[in-house]
Amino acid sequence: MVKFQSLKDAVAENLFDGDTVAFEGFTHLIPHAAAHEAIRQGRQDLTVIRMTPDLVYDQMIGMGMVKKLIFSYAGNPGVGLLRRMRDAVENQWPKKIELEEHSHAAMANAYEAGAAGLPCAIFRGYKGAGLKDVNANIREVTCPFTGEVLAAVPAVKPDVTFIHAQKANKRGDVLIEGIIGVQKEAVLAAKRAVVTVEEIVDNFDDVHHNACVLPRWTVTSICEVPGGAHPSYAHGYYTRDNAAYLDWDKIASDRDVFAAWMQKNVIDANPEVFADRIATLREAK
Amino acid sequence: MVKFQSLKDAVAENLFDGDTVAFEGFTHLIPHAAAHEAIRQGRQDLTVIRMTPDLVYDQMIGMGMVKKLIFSYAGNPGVGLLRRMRDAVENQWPKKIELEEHSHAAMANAYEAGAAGLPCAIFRGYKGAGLKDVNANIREVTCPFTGEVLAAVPAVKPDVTFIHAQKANKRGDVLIEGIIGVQKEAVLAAKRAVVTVEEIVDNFDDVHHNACVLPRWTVTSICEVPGGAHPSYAHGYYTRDNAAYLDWDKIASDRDVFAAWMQKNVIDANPEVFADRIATLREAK
Amino acid sequence: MDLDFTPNEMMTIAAARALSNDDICFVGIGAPSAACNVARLTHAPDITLIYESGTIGTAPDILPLSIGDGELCDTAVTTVSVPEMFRYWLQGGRVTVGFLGAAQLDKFGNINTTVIGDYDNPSIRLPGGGGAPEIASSCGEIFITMKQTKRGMVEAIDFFTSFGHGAGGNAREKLGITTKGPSLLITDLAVWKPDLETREFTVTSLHPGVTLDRVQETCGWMVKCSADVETTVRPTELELTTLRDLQARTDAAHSGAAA
Amino acid sequence: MDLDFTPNEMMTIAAARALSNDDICFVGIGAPSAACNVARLTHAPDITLIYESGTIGTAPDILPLSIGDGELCDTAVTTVSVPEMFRYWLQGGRVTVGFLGAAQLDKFGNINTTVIGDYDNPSIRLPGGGGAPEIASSCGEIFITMKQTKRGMVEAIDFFTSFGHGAGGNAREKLGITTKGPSLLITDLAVWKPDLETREFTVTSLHPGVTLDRVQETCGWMVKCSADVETTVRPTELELTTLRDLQARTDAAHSGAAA
Repeated sequence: MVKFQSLKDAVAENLFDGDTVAFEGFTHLIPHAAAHEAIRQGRQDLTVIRMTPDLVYDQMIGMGMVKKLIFSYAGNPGVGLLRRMRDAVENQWPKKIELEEHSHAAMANAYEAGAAGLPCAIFRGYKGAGLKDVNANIREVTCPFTGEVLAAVPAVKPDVTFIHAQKANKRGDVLIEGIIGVQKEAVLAAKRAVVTVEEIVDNFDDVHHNACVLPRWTVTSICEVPGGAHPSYAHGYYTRDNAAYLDWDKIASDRDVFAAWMQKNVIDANPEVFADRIATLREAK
Repeated sequence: MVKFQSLKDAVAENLFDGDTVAFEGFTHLIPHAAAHEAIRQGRQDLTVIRMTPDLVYDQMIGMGMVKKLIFSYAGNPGVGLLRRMRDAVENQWPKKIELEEHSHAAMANAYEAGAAGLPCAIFRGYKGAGLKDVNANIREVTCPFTGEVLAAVPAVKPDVTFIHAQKANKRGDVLIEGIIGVQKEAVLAAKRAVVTVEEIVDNFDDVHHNACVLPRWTVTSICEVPGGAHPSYAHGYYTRDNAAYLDWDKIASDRDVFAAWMQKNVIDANPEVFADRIATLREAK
Repeated sequence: MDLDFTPNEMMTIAAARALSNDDICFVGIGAPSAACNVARLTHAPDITLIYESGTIGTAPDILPLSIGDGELCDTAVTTVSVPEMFRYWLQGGRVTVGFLGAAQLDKFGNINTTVIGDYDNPSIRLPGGGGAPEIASSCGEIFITMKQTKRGMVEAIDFFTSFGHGAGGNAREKLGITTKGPSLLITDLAVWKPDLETREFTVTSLHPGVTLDRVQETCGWMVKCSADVETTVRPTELELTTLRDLQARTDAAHSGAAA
Repeated sequence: MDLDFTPNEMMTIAAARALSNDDICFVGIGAPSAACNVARLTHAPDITLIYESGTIGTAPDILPLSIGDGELCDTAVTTVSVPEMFRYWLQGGRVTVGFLGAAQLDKFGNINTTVIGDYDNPSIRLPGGGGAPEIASSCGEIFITMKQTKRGMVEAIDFFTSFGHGAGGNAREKLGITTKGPSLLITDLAVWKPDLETREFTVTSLHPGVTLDRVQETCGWMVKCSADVETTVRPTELELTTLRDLQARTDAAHSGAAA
């Protein structure tokens, strides 16, 4: 059953060297604090999964923690490329990483299949697209009724998924609202799930019947980390720190600047700093 | 683009003899008024689809409108069997009907595949189950990654779907809340969709971001029919008329009683009577 | 309080006792619904009840007449679409216990709710399987409740709506099914569990006052009995009060509405 | 008001004009987002804008920096999960127009946003396809916007991130794709449409003041031009004001936040 604990303990108990891990979030609710804790704890040889790997994945790759990246779009949203990832792919710095590259449709379907307990997903995709030729995990299935050839990809089933959500209640149920992305699927597809939340409330009595709620028995660990999505945002709590995304482009463009920034803002920091980082970004309630 | 019109016109313009039609609803929000209008207009040779065909399907079968039934559970919920359907299957009265029978999982996946534009759905199902032997539309697909054999069923793609919803707004968007069943999928899988609603409101400004909303361009026709789900219910408007479900068991048990009841309550009635039928069932707001 | 009780009440309470606080339970209507809610209102307050209409973690104050009553949604932790219910929650392997009833049951826990007689020319057309085929294969284990009759508990069922242990032994494994299947049968007369080898349902406990002869008289197969058959513990005052209060609230609520 | 305008503004406004009130438009970031919202704020108030983050029917007052900004959700008719977005809405064939940008584009509308150089040893690792492979095949038709450069508009792209018209002609049909594919290319210099036979992009309209020579100088393939090439209608005052106001609101909002 779900544990309420510190982020430090949750990462220590749920993420291990060599794991396959997803830190999911689709622009909204990206679990930055959790990824930073994983960096601080120095995990190695990770296979990291995300549809839209962005800053935290650039950081983990730059810190040499990543063996393999499974993804569909690796960019700094609205800004440009991921410079640490480029350095790893183009120059093997700090080390070589393996890529398993898909389209968004494939990744979304693969998470959905993982949540649904299926071994694979089928969809109409990759027609004429080059990824089929460079990714052995893109295969085909023939519809037994129409003969149409459909694309197939293996289900995504992480050892552990980290997400950030707006709220948990005291029983351990988790609420995600707004742009919900693929987080429900990422949690249900995983063996273990760690959720950082903006706040823990008494109950969800005022929550909409059909809102995206993860029952407590689908979650391994809940950690209250206000601001834990920064510089991403938490709808209803604080807005996106667009300036931080623009800044990252400069920070990540130089290996030494990157290293110094990571030392100061991640290695020497802790989950509590996130509350300060959103001080000027809070939404009017 | 969506039309606001009378239920009479909506049925006349969207349901034709020989059509494949779904009147969907999962206990909640069953489109009784729409089915009664279809009965009044005397449609013939219909292939009718529903996961849980209940009273209205018993009525349409008893009136001889149905050529084929595609379904997964045909019962009077909480009461027992469907006696008009039994009479048709066991005694070919008033005529023979063809059955295509599935499990709930298969039907839910088939609607989902229809909404997703796929020709078929795959799932882990029918293991050791007898329906595989009597339904040629239950086939197999082999996972190209694990070799696991999965069940496959064709997507459900009705010519027209009828549903009942709580609200439309003046633009024509539709809101379904509470037990949402498979209605969104049934609408998106269909060529045409007719929605009866309890009321038409100015806007959905106060509706939850992640509520089940069908944008106006997915709906063909909207008809304001208060009480249109009776004796099923509309969450937030009126409760289920359990007594009517119990009564139906007696009405449907005799061909003449059935015929007389249909004449009085359907053929000689109109959509406006539904508002009266829920008068004592309204929920306190 | 009078601690006399009906066979039906004993059945419901014995079924309730089989559920634990950590169970995620897929609930049908009728006896299973009553049993699950008695468990929730007595020894298993944190049990999660899921109805196939999409309601997850419901805590109804009255029993629903259908699997989609508004009360289920009003008290649920969340309500999801039916496709999601069958994909993420049932097929996803999240459910520990599935409750099934049966029109016909054989001694290996195979269930028929489809037809009596031939499929194409049935003498009685039953409702069909609904969720049962995949409930039977996807839930961690299956509990079955039914009132004993010779018509219901038969040597050979007319149609395999859902698969139990097939012809017995490791039939499930042979089909690639990884879940336990029927692990408990609770009737109005007895508690039955599958033999570890043959998987045939075997009486492990007789309800108070019930003889093995009476069990055999109402069962269409030759009844086997475990060596150390016990007597089912009588309903406690709390169990009986809880069940009767629930039924009384339910009757009051459902008789209120009229067309 | 000064009706001078930049090539970028002309590109955005020409793209906006290609959209109609009934379109269901799958929007990317950058130029497409501006074009779609200018259309919405001028001649196509009822256009439906969908962003792949799950927001359907958005009407942002400022342009989002990412495809998942909160403004998109706040103004949307509904916000769905990303799997639903790609299954029901994109693959379901609900989208009439998909907008794509390109790092490399060839004359048949094939797009590369994956790598420059060899896939396994790229000289530049680009972000990858994201939604593009299925946007290109599932939307009714595809509009492409990009600034002309010889590095961007090339004879042969390094990687087929998304399929346009392949090697031309009926290449889409041969692959079983039933949608129209790239039907419009709008650059900062011209409007291009595919030749009906070859499917090669052909200049149909030059933006005011632009010569065909200048188009060729910034394009890596041999430019073809329709017989009756026109001059793109200059931005109207309404169009230009709408775009500039939108940009000003956007700049003000985005510069406000700081870490």
